[in-house]
Amino acid sequence: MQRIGVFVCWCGSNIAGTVDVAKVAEALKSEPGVVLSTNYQYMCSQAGQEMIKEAVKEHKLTGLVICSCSPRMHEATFRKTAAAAGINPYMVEIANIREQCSWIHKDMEEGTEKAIVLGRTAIAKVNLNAPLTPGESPVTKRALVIGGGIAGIQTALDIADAGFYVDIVEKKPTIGGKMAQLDKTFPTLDCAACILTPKMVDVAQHERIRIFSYSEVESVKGFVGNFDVTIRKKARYVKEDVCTGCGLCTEKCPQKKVPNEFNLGMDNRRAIYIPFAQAVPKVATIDADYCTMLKTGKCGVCSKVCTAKAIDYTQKDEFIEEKYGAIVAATGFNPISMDKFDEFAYSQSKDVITSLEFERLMNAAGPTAGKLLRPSDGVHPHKIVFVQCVGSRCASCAEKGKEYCSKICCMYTAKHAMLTRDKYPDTDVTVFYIDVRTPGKQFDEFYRRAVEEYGVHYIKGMVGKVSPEGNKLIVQGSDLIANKQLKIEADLVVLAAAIEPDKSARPLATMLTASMDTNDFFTEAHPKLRPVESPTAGIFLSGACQGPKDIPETVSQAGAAAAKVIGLLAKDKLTGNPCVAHSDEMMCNGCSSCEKVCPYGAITYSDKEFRGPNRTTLIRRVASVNEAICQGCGCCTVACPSGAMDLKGFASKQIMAEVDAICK
Amino acid sequence: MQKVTREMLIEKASALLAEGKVDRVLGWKNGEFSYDVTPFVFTDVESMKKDFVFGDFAFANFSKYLIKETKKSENKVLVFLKPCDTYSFNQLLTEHRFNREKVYAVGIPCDGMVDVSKIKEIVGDGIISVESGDLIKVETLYDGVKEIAKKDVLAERCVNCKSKKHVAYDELMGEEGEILDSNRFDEVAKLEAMTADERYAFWQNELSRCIRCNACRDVCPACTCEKCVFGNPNSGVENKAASNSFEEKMFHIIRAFHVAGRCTDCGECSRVCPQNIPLHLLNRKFIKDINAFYGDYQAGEEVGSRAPLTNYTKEDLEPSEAVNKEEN
Amino acid sequence: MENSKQNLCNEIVRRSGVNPRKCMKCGKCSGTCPAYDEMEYHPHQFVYMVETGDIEPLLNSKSIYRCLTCFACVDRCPRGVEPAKLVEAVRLAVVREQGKNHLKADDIPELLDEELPQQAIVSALRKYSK
Amino acid sequence: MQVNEYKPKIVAFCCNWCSYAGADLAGSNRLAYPAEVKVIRVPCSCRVNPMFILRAFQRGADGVIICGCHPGDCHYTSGNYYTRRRMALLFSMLDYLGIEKERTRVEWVSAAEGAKFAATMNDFVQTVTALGENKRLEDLRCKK
Repeated sequence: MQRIGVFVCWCGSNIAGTVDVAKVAEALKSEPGVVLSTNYQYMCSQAGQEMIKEAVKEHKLTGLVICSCSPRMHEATFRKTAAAAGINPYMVEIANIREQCSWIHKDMEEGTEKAIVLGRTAIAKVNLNAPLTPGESPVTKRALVIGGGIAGIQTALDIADAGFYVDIVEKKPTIGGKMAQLDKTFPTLDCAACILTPKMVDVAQHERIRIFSYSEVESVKGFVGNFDVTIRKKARYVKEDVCTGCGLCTEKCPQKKVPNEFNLGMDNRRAIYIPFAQAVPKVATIDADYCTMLKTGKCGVCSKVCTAKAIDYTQKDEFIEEKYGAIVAATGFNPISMDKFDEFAYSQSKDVITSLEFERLMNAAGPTAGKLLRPSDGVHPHKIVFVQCVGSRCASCAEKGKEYCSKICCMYTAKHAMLTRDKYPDTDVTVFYIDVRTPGKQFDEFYRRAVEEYGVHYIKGMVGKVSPEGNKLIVQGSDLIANKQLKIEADLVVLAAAIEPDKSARPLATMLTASMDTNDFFTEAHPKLRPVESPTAGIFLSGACQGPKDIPETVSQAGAAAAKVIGLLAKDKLTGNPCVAHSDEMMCNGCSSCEKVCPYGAITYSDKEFRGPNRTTLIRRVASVNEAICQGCGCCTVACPSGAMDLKGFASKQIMAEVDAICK
Repeated sequence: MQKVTREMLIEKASALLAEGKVDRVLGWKNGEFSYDVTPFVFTDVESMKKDFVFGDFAFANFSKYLIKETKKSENKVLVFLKPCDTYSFNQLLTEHRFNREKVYAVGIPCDGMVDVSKIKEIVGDGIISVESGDLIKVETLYDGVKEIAKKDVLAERCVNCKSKKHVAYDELMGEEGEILDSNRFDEVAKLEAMTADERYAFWQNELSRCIRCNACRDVCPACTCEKCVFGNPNSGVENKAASNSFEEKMFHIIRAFHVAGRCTDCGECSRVCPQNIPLHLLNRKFIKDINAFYGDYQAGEEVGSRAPLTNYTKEDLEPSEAVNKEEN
Repeated sequence: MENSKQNLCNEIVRRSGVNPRKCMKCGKCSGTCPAYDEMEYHPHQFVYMVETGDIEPLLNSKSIYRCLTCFACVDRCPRGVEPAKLVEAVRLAVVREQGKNHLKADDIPELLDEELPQQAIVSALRKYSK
Repeated sequence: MQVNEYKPKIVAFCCNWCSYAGADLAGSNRLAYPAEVKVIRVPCSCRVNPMFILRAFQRGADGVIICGCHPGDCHYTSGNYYTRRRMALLFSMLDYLGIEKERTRVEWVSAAEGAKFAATMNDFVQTVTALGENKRLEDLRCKK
């Protein structure tokens, strides 16, 4: 039997004004388990808390009921008081007789009567309370960042600078991501490489950062603070620690006809390659799909020219197992495929290109060495049409486009238009737009500059079709303001393709048990208040894998994710919320209903041995809750038909007792 | 449809036993009366020849028995499944209640089972024996042998049969049937059309007869909890017998709720109820609502499907819309 | 009067199965329309005018007979609005009125010429007459 | 005021994160609602087991209301979606059994909607008061 102390707070006149506190204390004296019931002006004050501690000692109390303000206000305070007095903090229940009683009722009698019921209800609950101890789990002080674009780079640098070890897993041979492919950045027109490559070097040189390039995450087990991750380091057939990045092999390799993905296939590279000059790590990689040596066993030129003896044709995929305390997803985005947009003739004409291809055409390290030349014939285009929202805001068919706004296209199109007019004033530039969306610092000013200073023609309307005719592209579109249909003879058409999450995100989300939305963007724990955390504890989100973002936004989010990771890794131990679900294995059926409704993947099943009748052993499938992952919502408790699953601190019996006390 | 006979089933079982493919056969044998057919585990051909029965009274859905039976031996157990039984079979697999590897399932066609209470309505008490067939031969103490057309005494659940198709088996005897358009929700709709007072009176009358014998729970292939919530001391609702009219309601509402989305509508609950309470009308209400609110869903149709109550969409209807729909 | 116009408008929306509110006013339909120059009111205007209930001008416009029903707008609309179906519904609203057949059987002999496939005449008759 | 005026018993289950905070806000803003409403705090509306609701009726409650975060705003991301399904089916069943459907309700009340909380409770108490005592779902043993 509990020995319960009831403490009724006046809260000055806040409670005592409409609740007869003495009467409440008196009435609650006769409730079961109550050995002391008293009242005081301010229970939360130093003196009030001392009074509670004294009472615990004097009356050997095992449970406390504080009739006071909302538990959202002072539950934590009184739990600390209880702990200081030597009883379990979870043996405290609060009866909310201020916010939910004295403040809403004017009649003293009514208020007092309700306060008594609320007190009685809390007592009924405390009678069934059990001491709870939050679970503790150690934290591995190392973070994993998946994706080595600007998001992953920034997150890794911030975490490492705070003193923690970080590993970056990047599936490509180099880090850098999409930003490395960009020419200039809006709205400042900084050269992308000039601001990105120093950061890449910082990463490479940072003593607490390891880069696993050309690698992928193979499996993830464990939970917040204790993830066990297997990383597959794909065979690149070059010893990473030996290669000096001199690039001789990439010049001598006889296989010259490999589409260069860095330039989006607009030129070719060799079968052994370094994606770009500033690659990190700057080591060569052999493309096994094209290497003659690997395919036929005949060639070996790269091996012969390599003075460092770094080539190893026998290399195999390597598996690395590592423990991490936190994982950051920074898997980024890709432009969607234009194959399904026949109306824009993307697959029919080389001169219809995407904006990312345009970036490469404008880039000094690109296929045209920075000269704006038409891909088909290498001639300088004089009339360029940009089409916005290609595949964005496209609700009609899911396999074609995306329902959302890709967010970055308005700005980069303005940038492209402006740069074109700046470099080639003889070029006429037209932009078809549905809306120009430029919320952001200096964004609208930037767009207006394109129009006002650079004379870019913005036409409100959409292009209906593009048809190649001779060496021209006939762009047919509507001008909604002039109420005309336009037919423009263009030399080059640039499509602002919608962006989508990288395809690797979906299987990764499954491994991480992190939730995704219907578009395969990672879902945040709370759209407003926890935007860089996944609902799954220990998983954080950085950059465009969470939603379309431009560079400044990505970097801020990357920093925010890093701050969250640092906050986690700074702890030696994680103290869980003790109010978690618990499965009674004797009653569990193993039906998986609870597992299906758990938003955190906290429930797992295993076959366990049980003693059956007549010294037999029965093996049954039963659920168990990982207390470090469970957040205590209780959804599983209702999904469980037998009631095997219950929630500590909010047990079925406790809630039933509250119901009974109210209805008494 | 090809009729599967007792002899064919014995022959099939004998062959499988002889091959060593199975070491037990889950079958039917006569109980106290020939219309009171009961499940039995056979281990040899001789006893099957002696006691095995099959016919218009072989109601028992064996799926639930597999939970315990599959744990008893390393060998497979042979089970005969009527189309409606296969849904329960799948549902239990979905819930990981038995090991599929330990079962050899033979699908058998079914042209409906006979409700003995309907026969009693015609011939009165004192039935000595019944013989299956399109014309049921009933011998009574007082009137000798009488023949009754099977279609006139089909069980309610068979009149409204939802499927003649087997959704699970290792081997099928006879021809495969089809999923049927049944009128099984008509009675629910009729109740829905009544006023609240009439419905209350209807259920008060039905449920007040409940003696809390738990037969519905014990036979239900969805009620396979290791321990029922009503026997779980931590559930806060532990009780054995009802002491007033509400507790029966609570028991039956909770039971129906717990099997909602998992109930395959096999009808066993109503069959075994000694008080003849139409319990299936509670389950069917949930099934009808689930179909109407969240799209058609047949529990057990597919192994591994996600039950409607462990699923959601962002556009689900509000509880207030759920009750107001009834009005219209 | 106002009411009957609204009713007709609702009827057109119902008949076409098009929800004009889904339109985001990008103009791709009009950008893609091969009969644009022939039309007084263009596909995006059809959608907008039905949405705002301004159907009187559409009913009286020759535009409803200029639409080729090629469905290019339907195919390319990013929001799935299906303007051609709306044009069709407006056309039906006119044609179904007593004596409002746009093409009468008697008119056909005049239209015949060697280049024109017979099939086109037949389908035009079906399309423009009750 | 009449002395013997009928006062219903109302149990309100409120989720800790939204509706309980909304109830607190109603208090902070001194927005009155009848004292008949007694709140039980649960972590999430999805913790509310149909058994709790039936138990409340069994023990003499005249109305039960469940309040949670708005769909899409659940602190636990998806709890209230399950609540919505469970309660839609349960309420429909209670209606089917002839129990007045006005006695049960689900409302989504955010932490910022103190006014909505008070208005909802006023309305619910009024509705239940009009229905009168709950006779159909009551355990007579517990009546004094």
